[in-house]
Amino acid sequence: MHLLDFIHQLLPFTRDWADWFVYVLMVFFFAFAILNTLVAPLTGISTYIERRLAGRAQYRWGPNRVGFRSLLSALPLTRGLTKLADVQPIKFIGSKIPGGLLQFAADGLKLFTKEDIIPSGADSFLFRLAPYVVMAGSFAAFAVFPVSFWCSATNLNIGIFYVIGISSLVVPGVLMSGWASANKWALYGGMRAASQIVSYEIPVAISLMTVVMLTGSMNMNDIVASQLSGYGIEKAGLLGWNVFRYGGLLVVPFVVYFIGGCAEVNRTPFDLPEAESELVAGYHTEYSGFRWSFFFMAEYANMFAVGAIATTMFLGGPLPPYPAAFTEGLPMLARFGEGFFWFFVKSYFFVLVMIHMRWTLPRYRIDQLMHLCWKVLIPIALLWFVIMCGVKMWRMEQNLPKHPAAAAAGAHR
Amino acid sequence: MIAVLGLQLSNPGAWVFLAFAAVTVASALMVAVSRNIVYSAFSLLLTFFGVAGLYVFLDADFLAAAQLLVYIGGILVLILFGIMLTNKIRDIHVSNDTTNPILGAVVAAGIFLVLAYVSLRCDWQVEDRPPAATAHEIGRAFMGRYLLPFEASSVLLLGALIGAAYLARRSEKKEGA
Amino acid sequence: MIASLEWFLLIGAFLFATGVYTILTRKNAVSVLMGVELVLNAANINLIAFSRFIKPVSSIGPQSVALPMEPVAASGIYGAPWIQGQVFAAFVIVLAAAEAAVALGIILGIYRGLGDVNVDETVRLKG
Amino acid sequence: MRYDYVGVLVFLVLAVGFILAGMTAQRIVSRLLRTWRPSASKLSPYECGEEPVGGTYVRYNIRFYVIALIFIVFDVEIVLLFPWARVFQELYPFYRSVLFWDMVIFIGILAFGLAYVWAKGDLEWVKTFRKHLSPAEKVARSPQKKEAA
Repeated sequence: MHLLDFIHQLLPFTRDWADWFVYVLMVFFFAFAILNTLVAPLTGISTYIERRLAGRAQYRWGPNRVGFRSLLSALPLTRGLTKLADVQPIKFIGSKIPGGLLQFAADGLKLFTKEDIIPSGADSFLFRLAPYVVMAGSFAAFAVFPVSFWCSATNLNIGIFYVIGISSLVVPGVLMSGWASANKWALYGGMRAASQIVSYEIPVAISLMTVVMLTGSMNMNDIVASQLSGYGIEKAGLLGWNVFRYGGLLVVPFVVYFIGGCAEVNRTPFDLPEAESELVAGYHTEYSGFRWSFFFMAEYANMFAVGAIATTMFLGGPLPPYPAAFTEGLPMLARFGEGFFWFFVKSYFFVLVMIHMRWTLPRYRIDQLMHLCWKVLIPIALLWFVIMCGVKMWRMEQNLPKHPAAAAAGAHR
Repeated sequence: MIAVLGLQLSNPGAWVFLAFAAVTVASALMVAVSRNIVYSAFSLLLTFFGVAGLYVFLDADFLAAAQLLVYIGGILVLILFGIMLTNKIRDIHVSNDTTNPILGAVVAAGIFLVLAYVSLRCDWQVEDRPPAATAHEIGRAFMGRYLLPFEASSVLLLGALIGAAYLARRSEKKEGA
Repeated sequence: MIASLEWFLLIGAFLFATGVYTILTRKNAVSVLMGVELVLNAANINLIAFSRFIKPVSSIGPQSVALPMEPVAASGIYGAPWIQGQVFAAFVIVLAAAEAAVALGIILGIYRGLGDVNVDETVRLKG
Repeated sequence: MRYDYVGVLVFLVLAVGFILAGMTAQRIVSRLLRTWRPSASKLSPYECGEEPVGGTYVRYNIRFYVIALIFIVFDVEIVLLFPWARVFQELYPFYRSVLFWDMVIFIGILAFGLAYVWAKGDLEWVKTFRKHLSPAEKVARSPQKKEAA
């Protein structure tokens, strides 16, 4: 369903307005909602979860226990009020707040009020410009994700190809921040990030192309729709998901995609661009305060995007694991919520996997990284693409009528 | 209704078009005249992006995404790497010298004027067509009449790959790893 | 359609002129390459604009050759006639990428040989 | 179809507007709450407290460049293969296995290129030249020569 139809159904009075006005307004709200319910809070939630997991993984309990008092001491103005935190009723309320939750608030406040430093040697114009480019590249990909049943902000025909294209804006953005910082480590980190992202783009794109080839469409909503049925069952639920179809052959591109995706967002074990033992913090070494937090937000948005693409292309997107027939009778808003729930849960699962990977695996060396990309992932992805083409051909051959003229009459749309 | 050269300014899309056109033109000019080679390169980013926007206005969505992928994600990154590899440390800020700017400007202006004259005076046989999806049409053309160029382009890419790798290897040897 | 063909042709002409200016006046070989990219982009804009606006004179499918699936040819498996310009633009993109790779390889070789990438001083062929 | 790209534009505008609004709000709020005292050491490049040694724009490893050169070829391959992947199912009844072999030839030629750069050692990060050098070149690259140069 087109977003416009959905809006007309939801708010009937908008039918009389000029369509483009409603469309722009609604997409604006939709995008704003995605920005504010997915990207920004996700960064917060993910930070919280990551901190807790990291604390457990490293026996570093601090961030799990931070409470009310540290929040007060985060700001100069409220610092005098820290004595208040020891007054009995306030202390009681403060102690009821779950451990570590206020760390996230304190972090946000700290970033928001921190001194904004642009180094004297830096190219101040490009230094300010770089976060815009990176953020635009990572946020614009969200435009085509089917966040619920046949509902995405825009329903582009070239869906997945658009995502691959627009996210390549990140690469010059990263190089721009590295160059403008006038810092050796930042420049070197930018170089590493750029060459890593572009290298891993190839296995990722080839494994996504495998799905496009099997589906015959690049539209993400069509790809989701094609996963409704599988193994000859209409509304097959779990069995219709791409990883479980074709006898599970698509698990290989899925794994290739996920490894490549982890490398594209520069997370451990592929976090060479920001390896703190070698390159301080990589391309955003010189960024501080709120300006830095945009890079951080872009990283978490990218992590979610990797999960969302994996979900859409391989795990049925917003489709539930039970047959869709179970909930077809529900009212529209409930259906929307159901789709969004499954999309979010599946996508966020990948974010959690990435967070766990960070605290489990050691970092790669750069030669190992390139070895993995060029000598393992790309040959496997190419080979599997050809194999899946063969499988698809074999299946289509079985379904075709034998006479070519009949085929022409029957198969052409 | 105000219309400039067929551009209806009452349509909000026209203003978006003008914005993209302005970005493309201004950044292309910046590429040509900037004194700093890195600024030239990052202006090229804006030019490529603006051109991709113009492709969307021409209903060529697949090529717009391809433009982003190949030009911004590939060629521009390569150019930036090239700049950072081949420029000396001292002259990175003012590094984009020009020779004969006046002569060059005269030639460029002449070319522009001739092309503009032709494109404005020619009576183009314009056809009004509803927008259509392009990706599968391109695929059909690749598999139909353009099958030989499609396969030949892989040979071209193979040549480029081998040639570039050979050149890079040679200069690496010279450098002494 | 929002803008007419002339708009795109003018933008294309401007990009072409700036590209030529860059190629003619720059000393740095990488800058010259940027000018080439501008020219290629100008060509692409023109190709796609003509493909969008101009009435195609010939169909894309082979008319003279009788294929076993002749009825099919009419149904558009060869791609719509108006796609030709975009297909050409796709090949221009291929060409641009190949050209950029080889050109930057050569520039790297020049830099290794001469310690500079000034095209005015590159008068010897032997590095 | 152009209608759909309005959404893309909105997302781009919003991403830029989000940073603009954030930075403006931050500037206003933080002006009230914090001090702003830039000093020479604060504004110098961050090198873990050490005095920066040498210029910023150091020459980096040429391998990055070689990887990018190889990458761009495969990037274009992806652009050409996506339309093929899009129409494979649609056109299969007309072309049958010819369609498949078209793709196999296309990928095969490029896979040959990948094999070539792999065999020549262009994909190695830390390269050993010993394999491909002639004896004369080996002498030229011996340690004594290197020091003299």
